[in-house]
Amino acid sequence: MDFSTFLIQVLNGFQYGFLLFLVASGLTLVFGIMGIINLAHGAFYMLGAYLTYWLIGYTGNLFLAILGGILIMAVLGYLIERLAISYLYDRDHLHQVLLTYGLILIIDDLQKILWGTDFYSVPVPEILAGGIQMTENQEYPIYRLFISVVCMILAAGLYVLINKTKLGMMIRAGASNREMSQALGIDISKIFAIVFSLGVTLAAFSGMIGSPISSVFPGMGSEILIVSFVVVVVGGIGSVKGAFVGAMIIGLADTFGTVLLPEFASVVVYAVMAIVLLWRPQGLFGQT
Amino acid sequence: MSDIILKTVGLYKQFGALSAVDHATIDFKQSEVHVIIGPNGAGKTTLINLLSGDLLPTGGTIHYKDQEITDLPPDQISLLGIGRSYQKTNIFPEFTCKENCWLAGQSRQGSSMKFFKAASRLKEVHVRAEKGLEMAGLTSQANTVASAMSYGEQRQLEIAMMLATEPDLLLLDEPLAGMGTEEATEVTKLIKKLSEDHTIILIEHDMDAVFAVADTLTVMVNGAVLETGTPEQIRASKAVQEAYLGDEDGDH
Amino acid sequence: MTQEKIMRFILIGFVAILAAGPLYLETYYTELFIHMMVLGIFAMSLDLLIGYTGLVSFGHAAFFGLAGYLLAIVTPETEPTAIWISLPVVLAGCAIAAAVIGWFSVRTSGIYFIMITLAFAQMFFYYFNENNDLGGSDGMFISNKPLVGWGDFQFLDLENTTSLYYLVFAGLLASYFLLRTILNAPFGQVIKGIKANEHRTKALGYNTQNYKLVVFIIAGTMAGFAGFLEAASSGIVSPGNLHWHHSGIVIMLVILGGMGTLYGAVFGAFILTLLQDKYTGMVELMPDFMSGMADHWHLFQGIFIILVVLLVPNGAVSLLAKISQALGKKEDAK
Amino acid sequence: MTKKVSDNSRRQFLGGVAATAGVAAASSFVPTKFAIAGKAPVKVGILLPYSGTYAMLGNSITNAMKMRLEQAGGMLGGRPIKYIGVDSEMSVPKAAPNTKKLIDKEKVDFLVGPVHSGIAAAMAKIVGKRKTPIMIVPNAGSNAVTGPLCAPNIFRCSFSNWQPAFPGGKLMADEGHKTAITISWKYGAGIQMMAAGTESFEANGGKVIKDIQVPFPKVEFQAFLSDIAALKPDAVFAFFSGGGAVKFVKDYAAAGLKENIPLYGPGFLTEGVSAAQGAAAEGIKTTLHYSADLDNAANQKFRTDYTKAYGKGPNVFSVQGFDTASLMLQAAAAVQGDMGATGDVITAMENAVFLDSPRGQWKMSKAHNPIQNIYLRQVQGGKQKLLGIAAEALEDPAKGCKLA
Repeated sequence: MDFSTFLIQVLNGFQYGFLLFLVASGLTLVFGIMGIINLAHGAFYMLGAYLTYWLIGYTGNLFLAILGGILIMAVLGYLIERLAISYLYDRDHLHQVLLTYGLILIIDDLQKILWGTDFYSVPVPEILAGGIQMTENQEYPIYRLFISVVCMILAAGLYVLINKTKLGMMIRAGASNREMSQALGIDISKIFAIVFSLGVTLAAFSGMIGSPISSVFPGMGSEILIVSFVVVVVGGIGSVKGAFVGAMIIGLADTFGTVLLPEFASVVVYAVMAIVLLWRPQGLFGQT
Repeated sequence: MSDIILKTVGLYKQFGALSAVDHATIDFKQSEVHVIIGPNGAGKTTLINLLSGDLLPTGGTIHYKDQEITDLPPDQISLLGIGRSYQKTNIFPEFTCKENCWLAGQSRQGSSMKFFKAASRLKEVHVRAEKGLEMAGLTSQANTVASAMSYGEQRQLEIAMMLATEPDLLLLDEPLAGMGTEEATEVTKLIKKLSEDHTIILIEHDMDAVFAVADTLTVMVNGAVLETGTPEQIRASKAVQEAYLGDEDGDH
Repeated sequence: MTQEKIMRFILIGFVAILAAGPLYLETYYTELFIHMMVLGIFAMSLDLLIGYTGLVSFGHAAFFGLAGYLLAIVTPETEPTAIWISLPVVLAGCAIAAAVIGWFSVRTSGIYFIMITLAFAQMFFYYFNENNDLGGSDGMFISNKPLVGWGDFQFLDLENTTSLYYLVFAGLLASYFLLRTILNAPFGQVIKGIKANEHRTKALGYNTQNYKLVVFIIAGTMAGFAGFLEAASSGIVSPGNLHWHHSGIVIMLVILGGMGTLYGAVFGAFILTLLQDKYTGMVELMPDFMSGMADHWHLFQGIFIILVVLLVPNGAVSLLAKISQALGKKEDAK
Repeated sequence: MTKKVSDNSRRQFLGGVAATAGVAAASSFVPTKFAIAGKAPVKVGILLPYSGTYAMLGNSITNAMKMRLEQAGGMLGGRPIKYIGVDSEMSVPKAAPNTKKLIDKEKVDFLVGPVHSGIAAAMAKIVGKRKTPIMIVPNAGSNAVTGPLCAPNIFRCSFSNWQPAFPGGKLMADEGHKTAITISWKYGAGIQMMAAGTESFEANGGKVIKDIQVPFPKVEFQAFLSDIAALKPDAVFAFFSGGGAVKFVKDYAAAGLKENIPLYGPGFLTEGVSAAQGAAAEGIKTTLHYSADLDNAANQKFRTDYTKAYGKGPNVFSVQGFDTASLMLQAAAAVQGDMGATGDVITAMENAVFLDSPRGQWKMSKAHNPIQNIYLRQVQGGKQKLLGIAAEALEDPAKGCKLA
């Protein structure tokens, strides 16, 4: 591998990492703050992509479609929390895992009923089409770079939300001590509903913003789900910063794993996770 | 000095910027009841946690009999004969009293990596468990599920479990907390009785009980040892009165 | 009759129904029962972790699938391998794998334990999924069933469904009683203590990590036993057996049946498989199958799971217990 | 943006039934004298994916098969038809139980399926050991099914993985390319197709400089594309299908590789997905046993009927489903519905003629795999354009098959 190829692969790794972060951010919030292992996160990601495809048919504009999709998913997330998940806070992790597994089956089937089983795609908006010449024969798509920028803005936004706002303070209080925050008059159930809705919306948003470069097809959420879990666990559950760093590590590990160790391409990612956990059982930025 | 069973040398524990235990050097003598007192947040429970291995110290050493136990995990410390009870009730809530003590007693049976022999056939464990229950006054409750008992009884169970491990040295972290007067009197009596053949390190806020049982007192303030001495010495100490006892008396 | 007696009565009845299985079952159902009993062993082994030790493993399918591959590897295409050789090899392989995975995993707890077991299972899954020598994602065939006998003498012919049935039936009973024994032994007391309060168990003088590791190995080996039986009876192994969905399904069996009872896990395997056989996967094609809701059986499966979680959190056994309690009271009233 | 048309809305479906019924009335293909109501139905078991990534394939096959049977009066050899469908879920572990369920419990006469090569092998292993039922593969291309696993009662109406890929390698060489990289998912179909393409490319003077196997079902291709760019081959030979095909072709174009390194592959790369791929697919040449614009009356009728019935155009998978139904019709007609006469059924199937096949006439090889034309197609204006025949009456080598 010559040096320029190496640099491009590094770029690929970060690029993939950004995509992973988009998905993992919502997962880590729900995971860390509510203690819920949300297996349906990938299904929400898929739902986001389908919604974009569907809404763009009416609006003709990607950004309007995304806006509409965000509204729909925020409401959906809120409803799911109120109608099902809110009954499980006192239960074992197991029941939550199982419930969200049930949600996957339902969402997958709803997708089939609403949109059928065909494969779709969403066009890249005119202004972000085209690419930047990297080497004599390779371009880098502008839209991918755009996603990286969106991802960085999102990361900064989440950081501010969690660390600088009143809502963020209440969220952190709820995560660290439920009883105490209740005593302080924080309505914990409302906080949880908001966090879950936020998590669902983030999952869907990553499906939406990524839809022009990923095709839209049944089952698209199941692969990204598990990789996102790896990101969250490597970074430390509940830590947005950890999810960011974890996403970069996994993005790079996956990219170089596929290029350098093609025989064990997919094993590499999980091996990295095992090593990190062996070194720091609570993940890179997780609290014990 | 051979009659020192446990000692800490320059023991300290840092939580972030806070020194929970600040270079504590204490000798605990064989067969004594050594009470540690101090205001809330003085680092008493942290000290016990360091002694029992529940926490690892940031620095300093702990010696038990002839052995350094500074970095040993709780299970190994327990096997050396150091038993402890917890300030916050720490039992097996869904087990019966007997089962709670059973598991405690079984730990003295050598390895429990035995897969084919029925546990109920271990006669010595029966004896230990029942002795623990009896000493803690819980024999009549043997078959009650722990979570169904009153708070005071759960505290007694805490002690019963510890006794079922047949320890030489007892670490008791506020055994009277949350007990009614009658139960507290019973437990104080029990501690007195246990002190006949055990070394006891006790944290307690109930000053009547403290002076009823203590041979030696150590006063801790802000993680550091302020003074160690006999009850009389401590009562007489100006520094202690200023820092602690005076206020406490004022509250009464 | 007391509640306990009624439960025992139900269990004995269940065993009797199973024991007579081949007498009244058609071939298809005999094979389905074999599959259900295998799943029952698999689910019991997970119950040992989840229901008794409090270790939620989300990668238990790794051992189940690994066992199948090991059997495929030790079985040459041309002749059968004696079960006396293949079974120990498979079990040893699974035990070693469980020891390695367990050594890493028992250091963590809670959500991290769930995730690290998942990660290891995924590593195994991808290893087999992408290894072309082992059939890749298509899997491999096991041309010959294990030989129960010596040389030319065959004690049991596993090509015969009835023989296979009784082998698996015996395996189910043996697994159940083995686990019962272990749970009643000193070791069992300790792992129950770990579930109830690991911190206290450690403070009482038990090196809980060692116990967790050993129980993980036992469970992994038993899952391997189930995987061995599955591969021997179906004659095919594929990475799908190691997929996280499969790990999820076996968790579901345990919860559906009732955690911490062993037989509950077996009930779970039977109930779910029978329901699936009857109602799911079948797409009614005529007269207008596309509009028929049978096509959307995933939807119903999902709703079913959510209802079970919300309404029957303690599984089928808790329902049985309630019924037998009610019966017991009636009896008392007389 | 294409307007999405639901493939399973009730209203459209009912419209479809009316349409096919009309067609059936007009058709005189049905041997009506046997069509006596009240006879025990012929059981057709179907094991195809109806959920997950490949549900589209399952639906396309089922739709066309059903349409063909409806056109023939909804009878097989004068007996009504009972369909028993099982969702394969693309799960290999479930393949054996599902197959046994259809054979032992439902006692089907015909077993139609599957899409997935791994499932096909598992099914063939079970079916091949028995005399009945008759298994018809409407898609899965695993070479083994009509190779080492071939059996008298196993037929295939689709293709072997070798078939659509083999002419592709020669095509690349003929177009003057000296070096190539092959890229596909790392699973049975991908590996077999890449091997076939490589075989003919190298036989015609080319050299495959790297074989990239992407873990299935991964769809993040960026790292591989950079690898391809760095190695600068003359051409790339790719197999993906469904969502992966959409994404690969789009990513390939977005990376600017399409202009410099032309992309070839078996037709699945653009089949049924070129609308979703849009401009990115423009100009890609592929080889396949079907092309939408084939100029024969059967194809035109097929496309009109199918579009009328289901509201959208058919694809190669529907063609395979259609021919599967033709094969069943001929077999059942030959024995007048007496499916117990297995030997005669098999003989009839071996000698079946596919006069009305949308892909052009073809016949069964000794190994029970189609001997068929492989067409050269190019995406032009978002549609497949037939450029010619890449290989005429191509027969799979059927390595390891005892029937051949």
